[in-house]
Amino acid sequence: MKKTFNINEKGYYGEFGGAYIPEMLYPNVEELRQNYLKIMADASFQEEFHALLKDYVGRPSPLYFAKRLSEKYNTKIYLKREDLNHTGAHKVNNTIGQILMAQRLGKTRVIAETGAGQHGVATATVCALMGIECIVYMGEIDIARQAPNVARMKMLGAKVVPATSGSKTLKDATNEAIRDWINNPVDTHYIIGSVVGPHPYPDMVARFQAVVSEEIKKQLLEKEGTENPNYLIACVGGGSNAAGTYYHYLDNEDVKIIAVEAAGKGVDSGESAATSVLGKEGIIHGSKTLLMQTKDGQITEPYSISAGLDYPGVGPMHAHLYKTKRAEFIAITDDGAMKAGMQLSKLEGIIPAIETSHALAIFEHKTFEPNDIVVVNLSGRGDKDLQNYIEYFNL
Amino acid sequence: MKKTFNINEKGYYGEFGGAYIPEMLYPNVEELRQNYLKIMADASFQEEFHALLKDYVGRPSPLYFAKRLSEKYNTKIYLKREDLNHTGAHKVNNTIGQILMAQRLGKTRVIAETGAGQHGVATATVCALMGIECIVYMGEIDIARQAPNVARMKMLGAKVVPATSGSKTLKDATNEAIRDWINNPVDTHYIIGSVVGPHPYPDMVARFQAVVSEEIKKQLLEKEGTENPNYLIACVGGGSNAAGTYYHYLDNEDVKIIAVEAAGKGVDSGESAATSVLGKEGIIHGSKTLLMQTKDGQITEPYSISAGLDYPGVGPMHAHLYKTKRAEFIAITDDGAMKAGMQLSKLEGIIPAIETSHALAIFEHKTFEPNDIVVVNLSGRGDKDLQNYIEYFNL
Amino acid sequence: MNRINKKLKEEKKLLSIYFSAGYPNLDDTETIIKNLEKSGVDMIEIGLPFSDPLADGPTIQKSSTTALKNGMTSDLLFKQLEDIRESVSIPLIIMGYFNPILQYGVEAFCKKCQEVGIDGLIIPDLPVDVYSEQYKSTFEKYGLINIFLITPQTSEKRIRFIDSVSNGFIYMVSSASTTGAKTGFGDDQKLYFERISNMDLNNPQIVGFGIFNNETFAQATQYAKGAIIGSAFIKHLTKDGTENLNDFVSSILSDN
Amino acid sequence: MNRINKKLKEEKKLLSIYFSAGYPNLDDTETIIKNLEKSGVDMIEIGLPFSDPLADGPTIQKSSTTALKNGMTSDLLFKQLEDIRESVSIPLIIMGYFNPILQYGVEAFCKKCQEVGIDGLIIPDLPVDVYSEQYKSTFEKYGLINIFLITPQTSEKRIRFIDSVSNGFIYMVSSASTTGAKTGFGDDQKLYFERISNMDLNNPQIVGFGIFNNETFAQATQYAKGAIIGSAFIKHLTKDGTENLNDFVSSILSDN
Ligand SMILES: Cc1ncc(COP(=O)(O)O)c(C=O)c1O
Ligand SMILES: Cc1ncc(COP(=O)(O)O)c(C=O)c1O
Repeated sequence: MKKTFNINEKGYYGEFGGAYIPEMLYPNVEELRQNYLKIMADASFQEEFHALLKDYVGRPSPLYFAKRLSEKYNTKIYLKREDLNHTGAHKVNNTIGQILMAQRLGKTRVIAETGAGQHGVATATVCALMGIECIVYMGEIDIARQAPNVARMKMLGAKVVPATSGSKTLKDATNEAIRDWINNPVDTHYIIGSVVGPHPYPDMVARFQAVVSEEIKKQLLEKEGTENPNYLIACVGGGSNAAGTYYHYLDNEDVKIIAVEAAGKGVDSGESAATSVLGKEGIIHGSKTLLMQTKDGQITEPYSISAGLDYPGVGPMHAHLYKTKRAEFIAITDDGAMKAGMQLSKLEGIIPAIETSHALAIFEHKTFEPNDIVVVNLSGRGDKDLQNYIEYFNL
Repeated sequence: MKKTFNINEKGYYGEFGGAYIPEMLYPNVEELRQNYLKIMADASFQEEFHALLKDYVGRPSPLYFAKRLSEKYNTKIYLKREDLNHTGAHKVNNTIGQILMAQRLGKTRVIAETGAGQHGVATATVCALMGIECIVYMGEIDIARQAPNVARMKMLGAKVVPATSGSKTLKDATNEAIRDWINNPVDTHYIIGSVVGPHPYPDMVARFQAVVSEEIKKQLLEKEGTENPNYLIACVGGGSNAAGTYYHYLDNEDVKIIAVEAAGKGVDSGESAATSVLGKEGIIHGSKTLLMQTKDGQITEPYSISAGLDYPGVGPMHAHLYKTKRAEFIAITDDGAMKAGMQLSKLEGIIPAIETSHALAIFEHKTFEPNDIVVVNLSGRGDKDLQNYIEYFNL
Repeated sequence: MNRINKKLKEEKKLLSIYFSAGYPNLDDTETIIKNLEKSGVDMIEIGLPFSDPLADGPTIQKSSTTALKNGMTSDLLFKQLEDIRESVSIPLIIMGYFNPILQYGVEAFCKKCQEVGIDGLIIPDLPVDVYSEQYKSTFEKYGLINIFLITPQTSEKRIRFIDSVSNGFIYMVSSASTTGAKTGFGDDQKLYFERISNMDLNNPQIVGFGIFNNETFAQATQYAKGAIIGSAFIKHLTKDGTENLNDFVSSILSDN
Repeated sequence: MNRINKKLKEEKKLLSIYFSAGYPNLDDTETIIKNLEKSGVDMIEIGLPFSDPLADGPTIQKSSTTALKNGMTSDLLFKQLEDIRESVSIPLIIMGYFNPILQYGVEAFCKKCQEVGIDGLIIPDLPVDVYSEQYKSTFEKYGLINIFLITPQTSEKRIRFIDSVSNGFIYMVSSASTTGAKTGFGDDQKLYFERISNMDLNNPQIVGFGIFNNETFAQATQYAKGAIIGSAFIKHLTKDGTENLNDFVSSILSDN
């Protein structure tokens, strides 16, 4: 069998993954596990999925050659413009897929967790589109720092429920969503927003996001005469935009992979979200993976200026990529990210999400060859982060 | 000669248009007039323009069949998704074109006026992209009610200068921009944001926006087997998104055209921006057109909840369409617009700009046949308007 | 014979109580256990607190958070339990999430349990298949009974599988819900209790979730061997402290 | 012969003053005109206020806004000027934007001008080509001289065209700028003045924009027939009112 970095039939990436869930979740997760590949393989599903991606989301998203940024760093930088998707980030690729999945599973109620609010907005959006009830759990702190997205969810008819426990951020919102699912085991589908959670979520979300690398291949062939870039770069919160970017290149080791995590105030500052470096193997939200925890196994409260990277775990795919060294992991501080975001704005007229700014900061940390083709997933737009940028730069 | 609703070689649509400008502006406007068609006809210009529209702006924008909205109104509604463009509105089609124009004219400094801030953002964006200095004039009141866009312009490196005279809105920002241009006649290009101003602006802007109807033709042929919808609907501030929507259909009278203006608190309330109904022929910002004015010829301060429609004039193309009855003009109140915006959000998961919401309110005012194909220009996304929606609906 | 199995053989309905170790105060563990036994409780679930107890409701979650803030750790819990078997003889079960146990080392954890006299474990997020493939032999080596949950949604087939893997009792979650979420049992629950009872499983069932007074205890134990009270007891601790546990216990058992 | 042409024949440098009708107070128009003539001013531009005076700087714009607030209208201005020719004999020019004139009706407006004794018009946003095609005959019918602007950017060809259409003077904008925007003249301006002077045009030139004291007046009139003061005079009105105009005018003309 050919070596693969993708998931195996038992739901593991190497030693990571699986479904470590309470029995109360078993019927739901099992129903999904037994059906997701079958449903996704269905021609009518694929047709509806791709029609919505095209006409509603606005795919394909462009692969944009960033001329001025490339000049500045003397290499060839392409930006995969997920920021141009409807709702402003890659998250919607997954929620479109999952809402169709939920419909085929006969679910009439949808729940979701959200950090930056992008996944919450993307979920509220597809629920509005399909006329399905939607409840979004969001950490109290994130509600405060991502106010525009909270407003959007309300406009879209979703109920936003604050998570008030723990660090009051993404991890706690996820706990609350899981609790809701336990309490509503029959009619409810839980739309997880990243490649985390119990199997089959990481795989299902990765497959929905895989449209990103599928497009990159075509677009790069058109522009550069080759499907393969030298580098693929993405920021990693849970890891979904990264998974989508890497997906069709995972087993092609000619293509180097870089994953950028949030170092917060510094990897060793105690206020960080650099999961791979700081994490150890363990269980979080139903998945065996790397996570930040005390030596006693209590999950640590992470920190990052970006709400979407402020998660103490990472998807099992990424834990595996880290462990096997298939991907290089780099941690970028708040300051590094904010500067990179401002720079993109000034050089290319694109204001990135602060999550994405972490990925863009790579160019200050690593030198590429003039002929290297470097593809960065521009995972989201920065409209939701304006207040943070303004305050940070005193604009 | 075939009857046409388009511009004639003297720069007039019927009796409207022309260039009523102070001598100080003459060299600038004349330089543009003599060169714009030549430059636009140039293959390298077209290539660069279309490459940027594709890879940077994300065109073609989808033509999305709005299923639930169509069901509700028992007709076939297509939304032309200009909200998915980079920067979130149709405005960028024009600024991309004009920045390339400015470069070919050797200009090193760009000015613009803005109402909703969408044109300001679109201008700041292309200036960042090209590394050109950018000054945006914006009414003091608009600066307050469109704060997110002000923040975006700053992030993009533009200088935002408040217009403090008159109604402190779009009209006054335009006055200030024109003053700046008078004071900087050599190095500066003025990027007007709509199909207004002295000839050749209305025509040039319409041509850049014409990509919208060019795409509609192709997309409708694919989806419905005909290039021609029964109705084209767009909101009209200055008229650029409408001009783009109508452009390739202007002389095809099988296709009915509806222009939606802002009635504010009611056409006869004294707080309105319904230019065509309330306006009389006159001169505003260098163009002979319809405008709201006292019987003494003083330009009236308009009112609309939407900053982008809050303009006392209308482009000369639209004045002509009104006068000749080629287009039907309908005025929608603040309330009608807000409700239509909320409805789209809830039914289709798309939060429209309040400007656009005016166009969407048409379905409460006019009944279409079940088989009618109705194309609405979804000119922009509502992120900039969240605060207004929230306050209006007490969310 | 394991204390749990012995207890299950008694001719009575069993009352089992859950509390979070380290709550309300760090050093209450021993006192609570002793007082519960004295009050006539049959079995105790000692909660090993976890930062992210996603199968628990707000009451238990809060007590966990407090316990962690108080300084509770796995090591400390074992220390507090070091001499427990000198005075307490009813079955003691540790209920905790899998991650802290994994970090401790599953084998080391089981060994420690045996040393201090723990009889069984409830690990809600350790799935039965992972358990039987990877950890069953370790648990058995240290004489520990692992207890699995079933819910109203669990299929008959899966219940039979769980029954086959179990060697103590089955934790029968009264309704699909996080702990402490519902008030009182309805017809659905009763049908469910009856259905399970009629399955004639090898392992007796003890009902958990939603039991908070003598009425719900009586309803739950009409078909099952016993019932577990968690949130209601934590609330009692919060209100009245660790001393008058007798009042609480006898209020549950009155009329029985 | 029109008063403007007669004035232009005088062997002196001409001082022309601009003010906004209805500013500072609605009824100041007559007083200001009379006092200006008394102070030795050669020609007056009466500004017809407009809501959107886009070729003007902040000073004139503000005075326009105040005048409109005060209630100034075209009708009222004509009313105020009804008897002006009983006491004033210097050339009077109305300077206004095209829209109010268009609303009044161009012919009606011209007729009224003739009736009250206005000699010419300056309409910055009425382009010379539109004028000559559509309105020239009307202006001439009512004996009105229309005055066009040129700027440093105006091409020689266009200047010659404007010269050919003009029959009074050419309003020579000192620099490309809205009124009141600059302070003092530099080398660029002087070269420009000289260049135009050397063109030997049919119509004399009067310089406007940027003249605010005797020095700039002297510089401007070194090559040109006269100069127009606008913003500086408005500022004087704002500060000192309508009475002591003599001070202002003689400060400009001193040393001349
Ligand atoms: C724009 C953007 N990028 C990245 C992320 C991180 O998530 P993931 O790692 O799943 O892509 C988020 C999460 O909210 C996001 O909004
Ligand atoms: C989203 C949107 N639609 C419409 C308009 C109105 O402008 P126009 O009539 O030129 O399309 C604006 C102006 O800012 C706008 O932002």
